[in-house]
Amino acid sequence: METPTKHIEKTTSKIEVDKIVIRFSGDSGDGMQLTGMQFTDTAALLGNDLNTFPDYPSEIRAPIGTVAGVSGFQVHLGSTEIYTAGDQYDVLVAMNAAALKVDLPRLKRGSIIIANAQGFDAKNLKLANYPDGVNPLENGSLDNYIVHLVDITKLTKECLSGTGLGMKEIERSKNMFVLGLLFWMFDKPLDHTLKFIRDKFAKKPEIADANVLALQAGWNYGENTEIFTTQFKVAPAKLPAGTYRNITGNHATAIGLIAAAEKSGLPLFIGSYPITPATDILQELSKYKANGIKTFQAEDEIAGICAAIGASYTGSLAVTTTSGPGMSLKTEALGFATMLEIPLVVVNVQRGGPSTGLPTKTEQADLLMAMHGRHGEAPLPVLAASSPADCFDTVMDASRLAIEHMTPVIFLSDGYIANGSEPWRFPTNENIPAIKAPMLKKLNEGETLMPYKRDENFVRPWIKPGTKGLEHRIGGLEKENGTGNVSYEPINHEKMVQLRAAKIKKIEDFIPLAKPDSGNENGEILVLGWGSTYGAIKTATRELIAEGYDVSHIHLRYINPFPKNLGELLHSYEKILIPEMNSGQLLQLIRAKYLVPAVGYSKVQGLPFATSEIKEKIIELTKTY
Amino acid sequence: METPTKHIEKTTSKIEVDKIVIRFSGDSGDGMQLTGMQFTDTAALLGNDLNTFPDYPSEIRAPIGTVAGVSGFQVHLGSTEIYTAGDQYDVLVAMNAAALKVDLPRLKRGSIIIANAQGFDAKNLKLANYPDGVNPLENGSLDNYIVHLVDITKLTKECLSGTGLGMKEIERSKNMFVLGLLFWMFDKPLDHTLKFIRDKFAKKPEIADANVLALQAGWNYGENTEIFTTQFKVAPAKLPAGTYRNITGNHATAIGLIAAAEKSGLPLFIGSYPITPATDILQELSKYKANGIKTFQAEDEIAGICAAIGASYTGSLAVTTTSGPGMSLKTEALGFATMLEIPLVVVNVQRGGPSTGLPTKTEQADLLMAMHGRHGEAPLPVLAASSPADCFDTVMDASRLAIEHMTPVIFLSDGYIANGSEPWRFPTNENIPAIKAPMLKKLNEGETLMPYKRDENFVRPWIKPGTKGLEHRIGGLEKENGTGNVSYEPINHEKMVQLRAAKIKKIEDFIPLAKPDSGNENGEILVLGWGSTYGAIKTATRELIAEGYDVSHIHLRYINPFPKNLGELLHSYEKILIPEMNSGQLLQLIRAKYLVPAVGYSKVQGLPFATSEIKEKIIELTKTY
Amino acid sequence: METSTIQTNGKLVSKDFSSDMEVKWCPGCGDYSILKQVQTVFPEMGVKKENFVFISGIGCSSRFTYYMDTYGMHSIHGRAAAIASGVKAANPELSVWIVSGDGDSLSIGGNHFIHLMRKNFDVNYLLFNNQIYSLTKGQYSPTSEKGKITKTSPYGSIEEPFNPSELALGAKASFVARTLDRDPKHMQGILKRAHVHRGTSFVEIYQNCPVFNDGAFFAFSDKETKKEEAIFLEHGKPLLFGNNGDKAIRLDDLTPVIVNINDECVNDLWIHDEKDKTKANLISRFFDTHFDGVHFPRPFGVIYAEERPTYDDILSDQMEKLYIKKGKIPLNKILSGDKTWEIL
Amino acid sequence: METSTIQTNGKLVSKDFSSDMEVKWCPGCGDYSILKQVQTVFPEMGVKKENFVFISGIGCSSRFTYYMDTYGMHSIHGRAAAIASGVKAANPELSVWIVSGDGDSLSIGGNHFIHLMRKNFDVNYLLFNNQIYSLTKGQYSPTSEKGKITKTSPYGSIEEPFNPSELALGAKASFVARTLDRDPKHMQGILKRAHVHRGTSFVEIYQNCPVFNDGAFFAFSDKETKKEEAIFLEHGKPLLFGNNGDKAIRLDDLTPVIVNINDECVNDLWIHDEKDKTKANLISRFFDTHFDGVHFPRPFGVIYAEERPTYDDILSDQMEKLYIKKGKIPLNKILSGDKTWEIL
Ligand SMILES: Cc1ncc(C[n+]2csc(CCOP(=O)(O)OP(=O)(O)O)c2C)c(N)n1
Ligand SMILES: Cc1ncc(C[n+]2csc(CCOP(=O)(O)OP(=O)(O)O)c2C)c(N)n1
Ligand code: SF4
Ligand code: SF4
Ligand SMILES: [Mg+2]
Ligand SMILES: [Mg+2]
Repeated sequence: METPTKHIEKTTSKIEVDKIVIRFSGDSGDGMQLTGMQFTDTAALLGNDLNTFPDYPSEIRAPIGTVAGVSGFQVHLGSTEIYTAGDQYDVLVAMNAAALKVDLPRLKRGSIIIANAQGFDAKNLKLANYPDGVNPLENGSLDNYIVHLVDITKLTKECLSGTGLGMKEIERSKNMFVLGLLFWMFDKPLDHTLKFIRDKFAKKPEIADANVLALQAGWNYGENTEIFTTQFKVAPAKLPAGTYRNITGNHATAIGLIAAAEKSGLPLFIGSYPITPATDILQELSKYKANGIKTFQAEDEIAGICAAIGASYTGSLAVTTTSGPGMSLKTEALGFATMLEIPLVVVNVQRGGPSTGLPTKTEQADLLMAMHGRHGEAPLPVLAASSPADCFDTVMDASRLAIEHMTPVIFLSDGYIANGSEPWRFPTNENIPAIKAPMLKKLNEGETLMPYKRDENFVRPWIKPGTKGLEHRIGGLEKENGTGNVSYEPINHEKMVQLRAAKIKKIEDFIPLAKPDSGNENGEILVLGWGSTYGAIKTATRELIAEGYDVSHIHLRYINPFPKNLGELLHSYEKILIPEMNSGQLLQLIRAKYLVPAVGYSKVQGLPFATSEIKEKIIELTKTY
Repeated sequence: METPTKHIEKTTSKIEVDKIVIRFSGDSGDGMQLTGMQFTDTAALLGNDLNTFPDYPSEIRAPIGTVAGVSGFQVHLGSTEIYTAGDQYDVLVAMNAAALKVDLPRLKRGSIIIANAQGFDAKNLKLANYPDGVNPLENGSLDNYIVHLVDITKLTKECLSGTGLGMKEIERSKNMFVLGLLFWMFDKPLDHTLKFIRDKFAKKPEIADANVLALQAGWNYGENTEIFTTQFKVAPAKLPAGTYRNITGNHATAIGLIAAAEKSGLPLFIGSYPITPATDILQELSKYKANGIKTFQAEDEIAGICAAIGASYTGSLAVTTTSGPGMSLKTEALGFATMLEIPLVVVNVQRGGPSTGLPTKTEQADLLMAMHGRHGEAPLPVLAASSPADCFDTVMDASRLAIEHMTPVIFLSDGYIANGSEPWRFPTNENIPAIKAPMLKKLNEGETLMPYKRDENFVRPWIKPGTKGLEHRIGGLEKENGTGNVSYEPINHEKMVQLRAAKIKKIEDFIPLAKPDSGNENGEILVLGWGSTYGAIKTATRELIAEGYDVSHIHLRYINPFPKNLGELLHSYEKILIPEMNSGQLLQLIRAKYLVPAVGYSKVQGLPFATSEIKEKIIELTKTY
Repeated sequence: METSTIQTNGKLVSKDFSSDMEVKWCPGCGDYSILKQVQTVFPEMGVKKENFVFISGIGCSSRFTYYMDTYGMHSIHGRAAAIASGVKAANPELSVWIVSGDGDSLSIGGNHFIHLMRKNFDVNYLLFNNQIYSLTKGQYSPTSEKGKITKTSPYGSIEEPFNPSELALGAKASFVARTLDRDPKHMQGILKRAHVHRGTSFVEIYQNCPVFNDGAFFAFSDKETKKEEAIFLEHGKPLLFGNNGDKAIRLDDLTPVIVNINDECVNDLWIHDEKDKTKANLISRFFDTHFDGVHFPRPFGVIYAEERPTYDDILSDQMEKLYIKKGKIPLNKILSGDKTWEIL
Repeated sequence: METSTIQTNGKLVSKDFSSDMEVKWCPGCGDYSILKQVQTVFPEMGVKKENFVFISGIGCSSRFTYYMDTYGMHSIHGRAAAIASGVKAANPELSVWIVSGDGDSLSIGGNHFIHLMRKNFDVNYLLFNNQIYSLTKGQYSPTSEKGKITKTSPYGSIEEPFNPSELALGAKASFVARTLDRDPKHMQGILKRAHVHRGTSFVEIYQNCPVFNDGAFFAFSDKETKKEEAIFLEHGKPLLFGNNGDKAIRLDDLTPVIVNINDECVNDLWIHDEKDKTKANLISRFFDTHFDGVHFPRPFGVIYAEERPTYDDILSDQMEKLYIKKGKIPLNKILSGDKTWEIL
């Protein structure tokens, strides 16, 4: 690797750490997201396990220097397994006063702060609403932290003075200086980022050079100045052997759908309308036109799902992607798809609600809507992903159920795992099981056409327009069992309501049984979770067991239908805790179905659970009665 | 009253009966709905208690003479209290073969059939799909019934031959002949209907005359021919003293809203889009423009509720009326209203679902959607009416809660009570309590504007645009507690989620406690119901108690929040049965909230429960363990 | 719309297209005639039976789907256009026919309607306009005339109605035509033109609802009035009408005036040009605009027909070009991405 | 729109209309200029401050509501027009202003948009057109040009865009105007005209989004290009433009042609007539139609203005007439109906 040559001698101590949480924090314009991602990629490539959490404001660009404008990127890396982005920070990069103000509360005592001097000048202190004359760096309020005040802006300018670049470009490169410095602190090579810079600015070599210079200047600064005397080393994690990539939940969802289409031999069609935080999926899929993937940006969410219904009717794997408000709008059409009994994958990347709510924050409060948000009896499968990489498996599963059981399926993700990332030991085409569409191409001798005749799993055949001799009509009015003709006959209606429900229930037989994920087989307390709380619950459980508590953890991917053995399993625990980022939605389903006195633990702050929060709650529960 | 003079002498016996169910059944074109309603009005005016059930096909006009085209009107009248339209018929008027075919199954053994000869000719038998040569009137299949074959068409023609009317008009009058005959059979005067005819055809006296002639001819036919020898007398019911009218659920809903507006001193605004079976409400309210009531027929359901939100914002009692599919479409806007915390009454007249389902049939399957059909945590009050007349009290209650607690409220009715009717001892303006809107017109000295500051019931003030000095902005993004300014602050979000929930829960203190409706205070079995199952459950309970069973009946008007004492009350019963016209929706809420092992009883046939069905189920339950 | 189709040695006949469902419209409903004309012309379309797809919304008109023995979806209220877009985008081989009412299309379905016109999918759009909500038993619709008394407007509607062809043109429709239930031959001709046109073919069909809005369009079909009240457009021909066929229209600057052909130099007469959008706009406005207080006859026929690329064609082209340029990315490449590392 | 209002002894000043919320648009966003112009003209509108109401949808543009110290509702995506209809119907005294983006108005909000134009509520509609979805960070919108590369159209959009003024005219808008963020004086003039117009005043405002669609409209504001690329319409005046202000437009039959005024008899020039819908249609189509392959400048100003009864006026009239005719029915009468009986 190219590393700059040293000028002076100094002694630096290297400290081995097994886990560390770094928070890159600055103004929306400071490029902290990119900085954080570059650091993450390098750490990942070196075999650290990790988990990231981008945390940015909902305004496109809130006023510069203000608290509202702070954009943060958090990465948790370790030589051991990492399941969350971390509760508290060991290192905080604060590009301005507002960033420090926002992140100080979650900074560990004794941790390191790297502060950008210029970001703490009078102007910035004022923008961050510090009282006149108050500078947190000087008033002793940070005595419990190790503060490195670095004049990043000035240093960047210096090293780029020769390049003849404008002030704007030079300013823009300061995040590379920071990145270089961090690489030095964590003893990471520059080459991955160097390559990235060269590729990104291939057409603008002068910009590329500037970024490279800044990056190396940052590294040199750590290496040569007396200020920094310790380097941290995070050894590679002992992850299962294999080939890994780093991936976000939205990206994993997108390629999961591509894989499902390929494995089912069906064309992929996406009918969607942009909405945060689901838009990435539509954007990612729109890149694959050469693969025959059709992305239809509809005029609204209703048109999005309706176009998908039309595409499904013609034999495509049809998908619609959205978030809360869009999900609400799809209600009627989703009920229609349930009535038609056609495959459809509905992706809901949950965000803070109700209404417009907190568009860029995370929440799990759309579960009961997924279960019941349609008029009439319109049951459908509901699946939820538990981590960024798990989005791939779960959306593939959702697609499989939709296709093989001829039903719309709701796939729940949320803002936390959608934007967060983790290393993923991705599968290969060869080891992904095929999906079989119940396509009907012709009738057997003497057989009459029965579009709603069901197989042993209550699944009806999928008949594409264009199939000779099988012309028929379908619709939203109640159907006669078998023929699918319109029928207002009372008993038939009841029968059909039961059959549609039985079809969904039958899926029990096609999904794995529930079993404790981590923790004890049969602990005193069961922590039952679903979705993105996985990492926090798992970590809490492991730590508590290490501390001698008797805890089990079951995490649900399948919420409708529940795994067959869930009831039995639940009854085998004394105490059941259900932490959710809502007011107790899974809790209601579990209590109603199994009559177990489970208790809920709500956090509805637009933020994921901290491991510590869950640990405390569990401990508290061990103390009750 | 004018009654025709008799020509010949004959002896007719009069039988006193305390209850009787009559079914008028014929082709959609035969005017059975009108005939039934006229009969009902007269019976009502004479003080019978009664309950009606119009049952018509969803097609505007299905092919004449076919089973699909049969339109029925059922009336249950009695000298004792009547709570349902009756399980089985004592008298069936069958205008054609298809009508007989449809209604025979629910005809009591030994009951009377009045068959219109022409409706059983070869053509009609064929249209009704009777096998060639088979005529139910002749093949002995009706031996267990008293069949009166009357050539109604011919007789009507005869009596109108002189009038110079065209065949079409004459044909049209045959339902008046039937009505006259029925009036004779039940010894009811003609005068109410005579007046009705004169009013209706004021502009067409020749038509009026024809109808009058036919009506009297029918009466004469009963009086003079030997065929009919018995008259039935149903004495006036011993109802509580007072002034009564007959009313349908939709009509009661409409005037309930008018009353709520008047009692709150707010202008009434309805933003709706037509949909069966809710359209009547919009239609009825559109007649009151002179009263300052504004009905806005919107371009779709979304615009309907949005216009209502706009009207509510300006200080109107705003209402949107719809049914299943429309309710699904209102999901997003309803969540928005919850976030704004403004009054809004959402009327959902439930029909058979899912999707387009069974538009003219009844169902109760939108309860869980009412509770959870919005993304994010968006709780709101849910009320359900239990009978046609109860729609008035319940929708007034819904309006009161919406206004006094600044929240959207869902009012659930259904096709059965919406179109069904019963006698109603209507209140007077004077004895309806006033509704107080928490309107804020000005601030006190030195007070700062806090649009989301709450009173002791967590209710925020209602500030109308146009109010000087109180200009402010509201919206769908999360709000800062108190000020209502946009806030992404995590703890504030959690606080607001809790406050919005607390506001709804607090309504507990403003609604009556739950108590057994009829039946024993503390029976061995509790039958817990909601909505239009009231009549059937009440009747079943009373009959079973008379038969010596130990049964109680609690009926819920308030489903969110539940009455405070409900849990305690439920725990005091051994067995709880919850009959619903869905797959067990209240059941899920009750089990989840109170962890009681209640069992459900589903009927999802687009038809109301029969008293007998509920009785059997209860008896069956008494036998278990 | 026009679809790439294989001639089916012309064997199909009209009754091949009638399904076994019994038709459930009221006696005398205009929908019967439309059904008849569609079934009459379909065999001549040169499309395989199994490639026809009907997508309808909700309304009396939308029941149409059940009566055609083709593939069909009786969908939800107002959404037929959106569903049909998905059908056509996913399988351009199909001959897609949307059937919808004035409420279904222009009230709840208005957004999908205008976006379909703009996107120009190669589909056919049959709007059965009876100027009333019929299935729900008689409320005014967005095409009902101002002042109309209906169940929801007991004192007369206060709303300015849409002019469907004007709206379609404003939304960039590439084909706009009008016909009526009582003129079978004319309707058959228009249906064929619609089928042949590449792009969204919008056909407004005046349809009588004897139960809730009887006679709304009789002036255009009754012998006594038809000649004076209706103009039948023909490309390249003057706009002739009148009891003696001697009336025509001339444009004074931008203002149409009714003239008698005998007092006119033929060259001054307005010659119908389907491709001229400005003229199409004017014609569509004969509907309800009074130019200088003069009442104009109602135009029937193809008002506008423009050739422009269809959504489905451009989509296919773009995908094909990209496929040729980049080729299909193998799934394994998509799964691995370009930044991977090994753990041994 | 125009509202019956009481003069407030003219005390209001611009800053009375700026709220205490800090404005959160990107540096250089065109929305700032629009906010400034609105706050500048409002004091002169003769409307009491408390009678102004802003209703916006969702989008960067829709944040506008928070920055005006008037009553305001930042509603949900696409629904501002529907909500505003309810506001105006319920209280005609209010001066209602809708603020919406190109996506909010014409994509998800398209149905309410066209129905509002048709119904002609007496409200003002400000459409901030930046030809992109900005709040969601850059996807193409229904006004984005064909071929545009965005995050959801990496290979170029394949959609024909709407022409907002043409769509509004097709939907029977009674007032259609266009202005742009970079011409404060012009915008102020248009805003006043919109306020004065009785009926729905549709104002399309070209707004630059420096972050996701920078420079989309610079041709109409930059000195070098402005004169050739933009026409500023004035009622009763010829359509003059060009570097030397010597170009104008003439109509050959129905086809506009660009001419040099020096070679023309002034009487042959096209004189702008706001009340002529046919001309308005043509002007709106300068937008994206090439008449005989000629590229036309973009028109700014009032394209069309027609006096027709507003929904709220007709509603009030009808209710008043009925009140006078029938009088208010007492609640007790409504409760009892006309068929009652006594039980003693
Ligand atoms: C979401 C929804 N809203 C409302 C309805 C009720 N509805 C059914 S058809 C219809 C309008 C019918 O009018 P039109 O589209 O003109 O069709 P027509 O019956 O006149 O042929 C309405 C309001 C519905 N079925 N679904
Ligand atoms: C129901 C719903 N769907 C989608 C979104 C996401 N969304 C917010 S604004 C917007 C479009 C913004 O574009 P535009 O209306 O042009 O406003 P601009 O930001 O460009 O000013 C979208 C798709 C949403 N908030 N709600
Ligand atoms: S109601 Fe009217 S439109 Fe509907 S079927 Fe009957 S006649 Fe036809
Ligand atoms: S993204 Fe564009 S439109 Fe939005 S605030 Fe920034 S500059 Fe303005
Ligand atoms: Mg219609
Ligand atoms: Mg925009």
